[in-house]
Amino acid sequence: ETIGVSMALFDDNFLTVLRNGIQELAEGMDDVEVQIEDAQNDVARQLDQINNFVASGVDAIIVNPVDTSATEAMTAAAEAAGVPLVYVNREPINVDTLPDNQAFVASDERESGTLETIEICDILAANGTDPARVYVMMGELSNQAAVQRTQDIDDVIANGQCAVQIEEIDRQTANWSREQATSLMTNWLSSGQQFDAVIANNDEMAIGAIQAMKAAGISMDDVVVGGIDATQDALSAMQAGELDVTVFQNAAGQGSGALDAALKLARGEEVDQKVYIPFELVTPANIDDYLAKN
Amino acid sequence: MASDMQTNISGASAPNSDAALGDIILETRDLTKHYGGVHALEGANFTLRKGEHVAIMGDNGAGKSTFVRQITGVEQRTRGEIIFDGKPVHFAGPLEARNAGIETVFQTLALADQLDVPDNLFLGREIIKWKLGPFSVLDYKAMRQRTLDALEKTGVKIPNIRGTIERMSGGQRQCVAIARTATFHSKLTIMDEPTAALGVQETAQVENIVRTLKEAGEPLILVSHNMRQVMDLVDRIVVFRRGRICANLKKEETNGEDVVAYITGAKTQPEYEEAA
Amino acid sequence: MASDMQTNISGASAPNSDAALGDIILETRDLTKHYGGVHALEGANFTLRKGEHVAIMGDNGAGKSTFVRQITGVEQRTRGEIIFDGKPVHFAGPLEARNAGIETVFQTLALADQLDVPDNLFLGREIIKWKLGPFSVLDYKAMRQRTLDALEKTGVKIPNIRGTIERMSGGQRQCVAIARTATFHSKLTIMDEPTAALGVQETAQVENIVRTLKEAGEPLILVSHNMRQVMDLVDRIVVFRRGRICANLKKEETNGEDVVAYITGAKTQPEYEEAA
Amino acid sequence: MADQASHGIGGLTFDKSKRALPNEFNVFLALVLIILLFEALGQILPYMNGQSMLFDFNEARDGTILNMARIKIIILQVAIIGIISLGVTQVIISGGIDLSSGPLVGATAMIVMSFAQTELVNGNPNPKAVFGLWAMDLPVIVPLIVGLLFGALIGSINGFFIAFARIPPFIATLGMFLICRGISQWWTKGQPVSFPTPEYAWIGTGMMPVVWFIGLAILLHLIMRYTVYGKHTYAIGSNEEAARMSGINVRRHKILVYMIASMLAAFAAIVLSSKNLTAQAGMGQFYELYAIAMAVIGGVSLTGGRGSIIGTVLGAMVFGVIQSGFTFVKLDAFYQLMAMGAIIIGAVVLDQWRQQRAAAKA
Amino acid sequence: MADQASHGIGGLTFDKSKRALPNEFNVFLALVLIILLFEALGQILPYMNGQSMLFDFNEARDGTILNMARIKIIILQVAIIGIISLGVTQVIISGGIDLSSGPLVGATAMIVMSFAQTELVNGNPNPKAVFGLWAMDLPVIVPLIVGLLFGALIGSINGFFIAFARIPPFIATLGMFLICRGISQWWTKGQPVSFPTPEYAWIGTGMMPVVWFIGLAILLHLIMRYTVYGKHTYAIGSNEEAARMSGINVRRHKILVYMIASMLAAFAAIVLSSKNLTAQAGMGQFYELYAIAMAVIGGVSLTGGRGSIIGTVLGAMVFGVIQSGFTFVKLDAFYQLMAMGAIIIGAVVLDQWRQQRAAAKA
Ligand SMILES: Nc1ncnc2c1ncn2[C@@H]1O[C@H](COP(=O)(O)OP(=O)(O)OP(=O)(O)O)[C@@H](O)[C@H]1O
Ligand SMILES: Nc1ncnc2c1ncn2[C@@H]1O[C@H](COP(=O)(O)OP(=O)(O)OP(=O)(O)O)[C@@H](O)[C@H]1O
Ligand SMILES: OC[C@H]1O[C@@H](O)[C@H](O)[C@@H](O)[C@H]1O
Ligand SMILES: [Mg+2]
Ligand SMILES: [Mg+2]
Repeated sequence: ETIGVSMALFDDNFLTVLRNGIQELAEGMDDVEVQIEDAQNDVARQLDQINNFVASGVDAIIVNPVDTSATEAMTAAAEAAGVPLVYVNREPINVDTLPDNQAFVASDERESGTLETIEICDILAANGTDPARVYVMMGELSNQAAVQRTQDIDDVIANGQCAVQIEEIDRQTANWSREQATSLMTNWLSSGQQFDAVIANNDEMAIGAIQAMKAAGISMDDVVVGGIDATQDALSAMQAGELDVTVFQNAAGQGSGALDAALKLARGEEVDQKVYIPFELVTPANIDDYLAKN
Repeated sequence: MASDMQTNISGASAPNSDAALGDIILETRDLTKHYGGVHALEGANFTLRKGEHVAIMGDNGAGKSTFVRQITGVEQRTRGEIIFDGKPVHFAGPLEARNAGIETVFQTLALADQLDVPDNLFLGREIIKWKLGPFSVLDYKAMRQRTLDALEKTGVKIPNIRGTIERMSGGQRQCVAIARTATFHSKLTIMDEPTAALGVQETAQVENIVRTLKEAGEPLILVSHNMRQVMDLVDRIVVFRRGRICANLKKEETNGEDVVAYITGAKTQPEYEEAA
Repeated sequence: MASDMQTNISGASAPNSDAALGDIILETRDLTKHYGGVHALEGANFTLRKGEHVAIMGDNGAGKSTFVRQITGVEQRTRGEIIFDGKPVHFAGPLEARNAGIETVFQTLALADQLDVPDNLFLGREIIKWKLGPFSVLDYKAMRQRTLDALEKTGVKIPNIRGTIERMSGGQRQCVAIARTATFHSKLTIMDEPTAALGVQETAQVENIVRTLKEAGEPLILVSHNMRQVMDLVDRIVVFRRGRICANLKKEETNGEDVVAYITGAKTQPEYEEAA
Repeated sequence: MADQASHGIGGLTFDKSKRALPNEFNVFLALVLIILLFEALGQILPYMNGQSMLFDFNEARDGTILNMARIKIIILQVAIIGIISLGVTQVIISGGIDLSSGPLVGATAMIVMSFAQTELVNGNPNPKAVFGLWAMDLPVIVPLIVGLLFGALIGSINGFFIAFARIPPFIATLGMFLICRGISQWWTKGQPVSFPTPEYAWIGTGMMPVVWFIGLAILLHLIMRYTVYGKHTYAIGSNEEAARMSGINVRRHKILVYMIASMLAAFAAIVLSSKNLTAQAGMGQFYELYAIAMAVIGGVSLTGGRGSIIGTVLGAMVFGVIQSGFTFVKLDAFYQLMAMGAIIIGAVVLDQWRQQRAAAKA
Repeated sequence: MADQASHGIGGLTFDKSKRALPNEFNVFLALVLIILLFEALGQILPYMNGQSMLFDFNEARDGTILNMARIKIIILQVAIIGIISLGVTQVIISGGIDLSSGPLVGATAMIVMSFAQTELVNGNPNPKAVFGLWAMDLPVIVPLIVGLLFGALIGSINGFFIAFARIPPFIATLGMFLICRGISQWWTKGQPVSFPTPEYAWIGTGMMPVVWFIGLAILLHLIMRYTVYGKHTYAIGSNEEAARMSGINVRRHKILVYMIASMLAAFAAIVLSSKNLTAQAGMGQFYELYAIAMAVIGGVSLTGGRGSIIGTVLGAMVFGVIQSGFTFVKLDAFYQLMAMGAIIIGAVVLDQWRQQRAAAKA
């Protein structure tokens, strides 16, 4: 079988782990060929890629949607051509009305930011820092993971799930990037404000913040820093005692689940239409379970 | 210094009080242009009457083209007044000058290299088939025909007028610029060294165009280094030196050697002495 | 057609068999240039001897500058041979021509608008303080001094040579281009309408430069529309018409009217008749 | 010897038959070469099993021997950027550049879509509603007008700074690039806007984008070739100072040029959001670069004064063929990027090479 | 009346005292204005409590009344793009443009970092190892040379296509843009490369990026002002045809120009990956645009022939001040983008306006 895969973005660290997972899995199977395309964060390009797959006559399509609210048009395109389709990693907006030969395997971003924030609150409470002053670093604003993870922080505080009282000094975007996070953090430091924690939408930005603080001679014991993804760099920072919280997102689970569903649909077999792969909290306490995972 | 200038006005106008010529069409008072530290034009008082043909002569860099650029609104003057057709004018650009009735052949020619000859000839005043505001439809055929006619007058040879201007020889380009000016009626024609790049025949033809203007009573300012040409064509010669007017000579009262003496600075008319 | 040309070679060279002049420095055989459908230059056979000064005349668009561009490697010829200093040459560009010893004042001047006068004068052969390959250090002072000297010779007035070329008047620009050529020694100098934009004084000075070359025995090709100038300066006149050579006249054996007759096509020398 | 010119006076021999082929021919040639390349790869590459890119012999799926699905997607996938490219073409011909078109697509899509939403989605209230009920189920003309007006506004601001404040177009439109990206993120604070009315959804449905592209291309072609507007655009790009001295109102004209370009980009945004049934702040990323590249591959000169709409349409087709061809030969995404880069360069190399040969030989 | 010129022959009155101020002065003025604006906002905005951006009166933290932390980050955050901008400056002065510098940063970082990795991380084998043990803990000179050679290669390919195949620089470098993005994604199939040796990490540590930036800026300034290389670069940008006719080897020179630009971008990639202790395929995104914008804000003319390294350094400072200023006044990200766009335009408007006034008044 030939499976066409359209990824939202190749440049993304986490999505790369997911993509490589699918690729390796397929290489290990007989008679399964995957062709992976990069939608370069462009909704329209993604829709075109699906149409190109259709023109090439693939047996099934896996889509990591750029924009989860653009999935209706994709669903329609695949349905019209009778090609099975599986969404991966991000929950499509039409999840409840998917046709029979479509499915999705995703994680719920409402968990990721929530797990991260609650754990940071708990650490702050344990340190006796109450009220706590925090900085928030956001991912790319046009990206739904960033929007949702930031929303999660607000929800945790609003729902009273946070163990301490949070005073947010400022929230800015660093576009998922370590470099921009370093600059942003250094700028924050230059205003001389006292702060207790940095909540970042992903690990790369958390590491950027850590590097900036280290360069300014701030002891990482005094500041709580959290990220999401549990990347190798992040786990190494956690081992070094710099990063306090991260959240594991199961790339391999999502990738294999999606490929599996796609192959079954192509062969006309039954599948679960909705598969949620949960996020998992990672702290120094359980880090060893994750060292070899992402 | 400005007060010195005032006294010169009458002097400058003096030789023109010719009954045969009409009212004043163009007058400049204390017209001045500085480029940073360079005083390219300083206190020029100049008068031109309807029907009169005047030459401007002077060394390279004497300020002749600068004078032309101030009158035609290509640049904004540092100081001074320009009175055209009875009214003080402040042209914001060459478009306004042209709309007021001044047609100019600039020394730099002002041609669009990637367009062909008819396009250049009618640039900014195309012949229209259907009027639709900026989207009016062009009448290519009519423009091509009128271009051939206009070029014929200049005597130039152009193998293919639909070739782009960048492919034309120096003289061909100059003839296109001249033909453009000669095609449209105007209250005042200004030509800045129009025959510099022209061959013998073409020069003769362009001089004929100038004579036609004279017969039609249209006034002309001709910037030229060609003494023979000037002596053949114009009524009066104004000499520029180092950015200032240094002489204002009726053709009948002067000769080539005399003019050269003014150009080189060997002589200066008494009324301009203080200034120079 | 090519065979017709062959017979002309001796004819074209005939008037030059002057004992006073040296060897042949430049010869073109059947030199031809077509631009798409335009036959700008067709079968030109031309000879120039060491120490000889030759004028090229002809209508606008007759192919004079095209001829110059083929010799100097600015463009690649369609056909024909060029023999310079005894060897057939195929200049890939003007740099090679200059390195071979041909200095040229192009009709388009070839100046860099945003650079100042000394920069332009020494463009491509700057005076160097320390040699470091492409990063050799410039000797600005020396270049400025030599620029003032070179310009002095052309008689032009330039208030500030550190101003950029775009701010210079038409004549000032032309004088910079001429000064550039006159500053460097060469085996052959070519000037394409060098005095077109120049004033009376400046023209006289440039003509003096040409005379100095003559005295030094340096050969020259002068493209010019100025009959007086040509008659004053050169030994021989070659006339172009419609892309072809139509006459090759010793100065002593001709006069202005005669030359004009060749230019306008009223006359053609018998040996060129078939071609024209 | 050839006959004399019909458009010339006196002078040299002019051999009309030797006139160079139009530039567009080169682009067409590049297009054909690229198609042949992919067809050849389909035959040669072992894993391709002798498939054809454009033909479909075995089973006459659509009743023709052409692979209609492929041919449709080739045009469809460039139609929207193609529309932008039409506007960019005239900007470049006028001697300018427009970097703001990509972000403008994002901003316009967000704004327009907020006025094109439907009230009920599967019987529930629209979960992505931006405004209240008053903005729901509006007639389709409302979002259309809002979009075009917004485009006209942005374009005239670009034009104003370029024409009156003499800001280099690269900078003015780079500034507008950032401003539009800001606007698109600010509009809903990053939330996508979805669920348009069926009328709005019709605009970009099926092959409609292609219909708009072709229609607008014909219109722009006529304007650039046969109207004063076109002539002045070429003149300004060829020699702005000369155009000014010839009495063209250069400033007013430039504003018009940028306004039209931005209105076309805004219209592209409408088609795009309609096609995708959503608007997202990041939409249109890199479109400005692709639009410019299409024009340049189509023979539009970045120094102004040269180029044509026909060329740009062919340039767009080159992109479409390449993109589909890559999927056809199952090229890895990394190699796709590299190959795309190489082909963009190659297409222009071919063009330059043919022009030079034509000039040299003639 | 003023005294005569020292550099002129005969002719007009030339009043040396009235010479226009250098262009760089305008950029400096813009810089000061922007700083004053932020200082004023610090006083005016209620939530700012009268804070100052650059001064720090209350507590003399670093023993000066300046907020040294802020001043450092202002320069530090633009130092790396600044290094790219130096190379881009000379490319633009030569009449070209380089869009490939951003992706080149990504590609170089990936490649270089693979030769700069350390064997053990926290006692464990490097989890991101690209090659085997042979490539671990190599002397720092190895990655440095690899990076610079790669830059030189890419630059000379750019230069070759531009100079010999006469591809417009926009297209040649846009093609290279895509090729480099392909390379950086292909190198490790998208996996980031992390954990460099301490020697490599030193290159971009602390204020080192600023040291490199300033050092290279001085070097480039000297080259552009005082050497044949600089003169020919200006000449080619001013009038390429004239430069050719004057006997400059334009082709060879252009290759050199693009090679130097790409080597600077490659060096920037080294500093960047060292500073961040990682290399990622997406690194350097938009750097090409910012590098160009810095140069243009600094007065470099996109039509070639005009501009200076000093201007570009000031242009970079404008960016640094704006970015820090935004964080200082806690501006939301959307507004940051819009304000950045407006300031870029505004800075150039100011420049144009002063130039025109100077020309008109004198
Ligand atoms: N934009 C400018 N900036 C500075 N100086 C200028 C500028 N334009 C002209 N000049 C200077 O002003 C003086 C007068 O120039 P202008 O072009 O008027 O001379 P001209 O009399 O027309 O000479 P020519 O006969 O050579 O055409 C010259 O010295 C020239 O260098
Ligand atoms: N690149 C080109 N493409 C097409 N035609 C050209 C090109 N260059 C020149 N021509 C044509 O070739 C002919 C000869 O031009 P050339 O410049 O040699 O004339 P010239 O004798 O120097 O004239 P002038 O005295 O006006 O300078 C002209 O008809 C011109 O239009
Ligand atoms: O889309 C980009 C984002 O995707 C998320 O899934 C990931 O956690 C983030 O780190 C970021 O890369
Ligand atoms: Mg002049
Ligand atoms: Mg000529």
